[in-house]
Amino acid sequence: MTSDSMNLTPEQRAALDTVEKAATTPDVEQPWAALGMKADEYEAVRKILERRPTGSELAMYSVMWSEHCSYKSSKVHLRQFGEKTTEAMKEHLLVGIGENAGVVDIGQGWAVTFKVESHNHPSYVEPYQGAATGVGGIVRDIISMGARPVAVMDPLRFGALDHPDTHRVLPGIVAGVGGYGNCLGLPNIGGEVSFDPCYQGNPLVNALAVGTLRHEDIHLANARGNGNLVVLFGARTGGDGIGGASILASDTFTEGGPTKRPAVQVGDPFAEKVLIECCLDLFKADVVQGIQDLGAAGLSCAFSELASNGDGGMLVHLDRAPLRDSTLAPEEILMSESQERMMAVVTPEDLPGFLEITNRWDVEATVMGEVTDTGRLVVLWHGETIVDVPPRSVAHDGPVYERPYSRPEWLDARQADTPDRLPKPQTDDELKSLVVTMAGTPNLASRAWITNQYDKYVQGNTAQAMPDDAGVLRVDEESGLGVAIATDCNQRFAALDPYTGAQLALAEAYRNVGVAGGKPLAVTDCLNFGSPEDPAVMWQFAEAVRGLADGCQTLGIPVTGGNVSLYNQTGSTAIHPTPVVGVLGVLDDVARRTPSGWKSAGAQLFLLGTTRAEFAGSEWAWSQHEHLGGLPPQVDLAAEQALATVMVQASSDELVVAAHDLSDGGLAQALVESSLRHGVGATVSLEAACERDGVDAFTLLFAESAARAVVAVKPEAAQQFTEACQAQGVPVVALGSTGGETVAVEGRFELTLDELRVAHERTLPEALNA
Amino acid sequence: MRIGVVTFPGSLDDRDALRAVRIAGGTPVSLWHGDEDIKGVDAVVLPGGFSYGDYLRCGAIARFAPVMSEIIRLAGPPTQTSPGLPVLGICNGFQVLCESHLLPGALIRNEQQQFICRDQKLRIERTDTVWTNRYGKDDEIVVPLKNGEGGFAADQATLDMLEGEGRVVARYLDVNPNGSFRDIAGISNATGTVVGLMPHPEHATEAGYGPEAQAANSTGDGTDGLAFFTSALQGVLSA
Amino acid sequence: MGRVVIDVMPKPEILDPQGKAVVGALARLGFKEFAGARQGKRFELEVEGEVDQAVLDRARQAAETLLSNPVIEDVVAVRAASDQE
Amino acid sequence: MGRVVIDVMPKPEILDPQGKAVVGALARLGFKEFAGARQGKRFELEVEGEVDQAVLDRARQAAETLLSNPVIEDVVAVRAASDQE
Ligand SMILES: Nc1ncnc2c1ncn2[C@@H]1O[C@H](COP(=O)(O)OP(=O)(O)O)[C@@H](O)[C@H]1O
Ligand SMILES: [Mg+2]
Repeated sequence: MTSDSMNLTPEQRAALDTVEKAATTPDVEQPWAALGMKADEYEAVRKILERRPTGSELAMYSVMWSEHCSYKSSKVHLRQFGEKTTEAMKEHLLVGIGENAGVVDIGQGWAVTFKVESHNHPSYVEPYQGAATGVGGIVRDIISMGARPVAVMDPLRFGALDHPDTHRVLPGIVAGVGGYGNCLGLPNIGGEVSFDPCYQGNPLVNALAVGTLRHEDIHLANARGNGNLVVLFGARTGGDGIGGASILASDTFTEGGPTKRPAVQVGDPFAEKVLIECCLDLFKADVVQGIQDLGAAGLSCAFSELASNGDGGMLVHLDRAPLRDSTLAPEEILMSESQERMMAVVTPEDLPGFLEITNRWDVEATVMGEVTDTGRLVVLWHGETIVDVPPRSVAHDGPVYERPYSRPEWLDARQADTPDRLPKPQTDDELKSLVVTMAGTPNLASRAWITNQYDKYVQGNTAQAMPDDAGVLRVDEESGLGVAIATDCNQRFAALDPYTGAQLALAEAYRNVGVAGGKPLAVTDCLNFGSPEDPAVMWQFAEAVRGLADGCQTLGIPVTGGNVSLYNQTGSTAIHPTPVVGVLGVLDDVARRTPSGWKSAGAQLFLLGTTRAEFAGSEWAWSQHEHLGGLPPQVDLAAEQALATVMVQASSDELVVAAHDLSDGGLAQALVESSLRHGVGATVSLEAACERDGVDAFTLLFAESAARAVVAVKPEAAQQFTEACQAQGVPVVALGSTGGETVAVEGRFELTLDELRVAHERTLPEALNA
Repeated sequence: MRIGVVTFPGSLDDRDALRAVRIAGGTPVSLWHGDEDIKGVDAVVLPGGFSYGDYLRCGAIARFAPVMSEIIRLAGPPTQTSPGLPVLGICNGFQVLCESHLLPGALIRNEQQQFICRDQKLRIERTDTVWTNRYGKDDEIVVPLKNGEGGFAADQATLDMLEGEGRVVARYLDVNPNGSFRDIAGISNATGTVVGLMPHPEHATEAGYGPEAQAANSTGDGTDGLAFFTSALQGVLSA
Repeated sequence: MGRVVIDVMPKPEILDPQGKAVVGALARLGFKEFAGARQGKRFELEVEGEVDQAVLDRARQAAETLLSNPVIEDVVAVRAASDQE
Repeated sequence: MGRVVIDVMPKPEILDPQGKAVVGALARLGFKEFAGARQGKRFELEVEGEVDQAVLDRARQAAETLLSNPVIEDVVAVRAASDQE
């Protein structure tokens, strides 16, 4: 436990860049540019320290002030999430934005924490390990709140399904998500898969984790109590991802590959699983004062954040850090992003109890130093002072940029190019074959090839998972109290109008949760965009944040945390703006959730909501005509709220047997999916709905208007259900009923479930097993 | 009736197995890999998961855990005084049993080289084991299957011996999910006290949380796996 | 510091799904001359000091008890690492 | 019929969880003399006819494109199998 006080040789001592030396050698050239820092940022550090930084200090500032860690380009916009959160919206919020993850009260003394994060660039370079460590990282955020991780989800974006690089990237990413999550014993309860050429050189791997805890178990990342000990535990520190935080996240990829091949991090899910159990035992024994996971920026981040969130001072002996590679220099140790490590603040009295638990789990633990009241973060290396900084200046007072933004001039032309000019199917036969074709497009086809690689059963609390609209988990085994979570984003909508697109993503996730019977409570988001240095991208970002913040305010549910991933582009071409939104809702008893497929014949089908001729950004326009233009569907958050209210009530009153929200592919796709789910067909008639909404059959089947769902209702409850809809002002129209071996549209066409199943299920296997 | 469930570092379905024992009406007892003491339990479940990360080979490192020496000793061939400790190895537990040579054969990487999670149809072929006596012969049931290295492999002589002695406990129906030889999903020792099974009956013991798919003899609510645990209560009593 | 290399291969008569996948993938990439492939494991163990016969004997023991499963695998070599390795 | 042996090992600077697990297990079994362990892969590829330089070149190409992941692994050997192997 004491530092390995192997003394430095005179040569080593001479080579060491100490604070003392920095004070007397102000003119030494420093590699701030190579570390991704700008000249004015370097100057700012000199001003803070009133001298040049040491090499170790420069390492810390450069990683902590990188885009990835400091949010320097996005901060001014993200503030809206806090500012637009009213007191009323905070009702269920136990911990808000700013901590490792937000914590939401779900009642009965239970709380849930959830957050989504990106691991995009690493997953392009090394798909398996990139995705695996992405899951590992977000799970550690959840543990550090004091929670038991209980599930993961994985919103993914790839280039075109038939592009060769997709065949390199996709199988590796899926295997990595599964390999890590399965080995941790975390059920995967949902996610997204979307194919679009804009992601060809820049796939998106977002990972969401959920944890549960009792209110009294909440832990925070702060170092309080003068004299308390700072303990590093978990895996040893190696040379993984050194400089990754700054270089990896601040640099764009050029044509044909990454400009800089970063050292790749390799995950050890077994070590993380042991770490989870170990942490839970530590929490149970109440021997942890503050705790922080080590992710991006590694020790630099943990030391400076713990110190600045606490009493403000810390003294650490960096040479005590257990290393995997004994040749690492102190700067490298400070920057290393080795996985599966945590840092805790422990009172001296609790230390023996703490170590007893880490020993039981065979987890290495090292006292690195202690909390002080000096207001300084001091790092020693074999007794020499190599860092002496105000911790806030590293962790919180990084640069803030008001990057210029402006609406891209090409947007007018894109919005003016509406889908009205596209040829539409004319006959019932054409409609019929379109239903089959659409069921098999890469974006609408069955995801089973992917989701079958994920364990959805482990932990025994999964009430609903893929391919249902929302994942549903039981939290309390006695009462059945639980949560529903969905993540969504249609990047084409966001490309047409980022403000509306972000709101549509929110609306869809909200709708998925509501339709499953969950009362929406909180939001997490992962904002994936191109380079913030491009004013057009910055405008997309600003608009998306504004849209999401406004939307949350209207819906009355707060953003509790999230992540920003910038520089997602190949050369000068950015990805479509991709604000992935996760919504969490609560169910008093998950036994009363509403699944998305009907299990038996004889239920009555209703269509809720209004259909308009909205095809801009739709799957039909894109998959059949490679068209992306016009204005995305209207957002009506009041209508979304009314729809969710009806569906939550109907689920708790047990009026409905199944419900599927309408999104990509519209009504046709929803009918196909809900019928294929349990092999029970449906017969519908479109006339009443068409007449009421003034649209044709094609529009009713394929438009992607928001705030809609198709609902299967017990026949004896039909009247009560329609009255409930009317009471909430939700447009409702009878569609038909469930049953049979076909999806039949009266007077028009009939498709057997077998032919639909083949069309729906063969796309991914045919493309990926080749 | 006290049934122990061993937790190795990296065990995942241990809490689920404990829950299944409780739902079946038994008393679940947690056992720790590092203890030699098995707390006098009447039977043991080796749960699913990735013990020691399944690095090296699945189950290879767990087999040398202190608790396993005791289990191997007690579960060995029956003696005059003891019929042998009943042990059910599920998934990773099955792998541990094979590595421990309590059961013949080995489990190798899935033929399609991918982890697979699916609702799997099985036929129960041997019902005179401690763990399957509540099933009817040739019952067809559905339980979850989730593994990356679940292909049962053995040489021809061993396979013929298992078939000849009627020691194939369960076989995959409709789909062979991992390339198992002769569609074998589970086997037993000669006396039917030790059973290894690749699919997960503990995940089919609670209505609403098990598989939605059904088979000829399904309970209808996704609880087809419960009888493995109720069998043990019965079987241990009559042993 | 010395290094021992231990090679473990799947038994010829046992199905080798990884080897099978490798041949398939090789053929798809145009490496059609490789008609068969098997995939096994290679371990490198480090010891303080020389690798002498005693060390090799212990390494073989480790190979046979822990590093291989005799039901499906053979230990095909236990040897001192050469200098280039 | 000839056989080519290809050895692939995790890069030294990269975390090798399998190797870590192996050292731990060896120590618990009393093989305490092995202070470090790494686990890699060994492939055997079969060719019709002799293993000449051309075959070895092709095998190296296969090793570097398919059989190893250059980001985290090194191809440490590509050679003709000796007779005992
Ligand atoms: N990468 C993934 N991981 C896990 N589940 C996924 C993934 N992609 C899609 N799914 C699941 O597949 C189902 C269908 O996905 P999708 O059509 O995108 O749903 P929706 O349109 O309702 O958002 C959902 O249950 C979703 O959670
Ligand atoms: Mg949906």
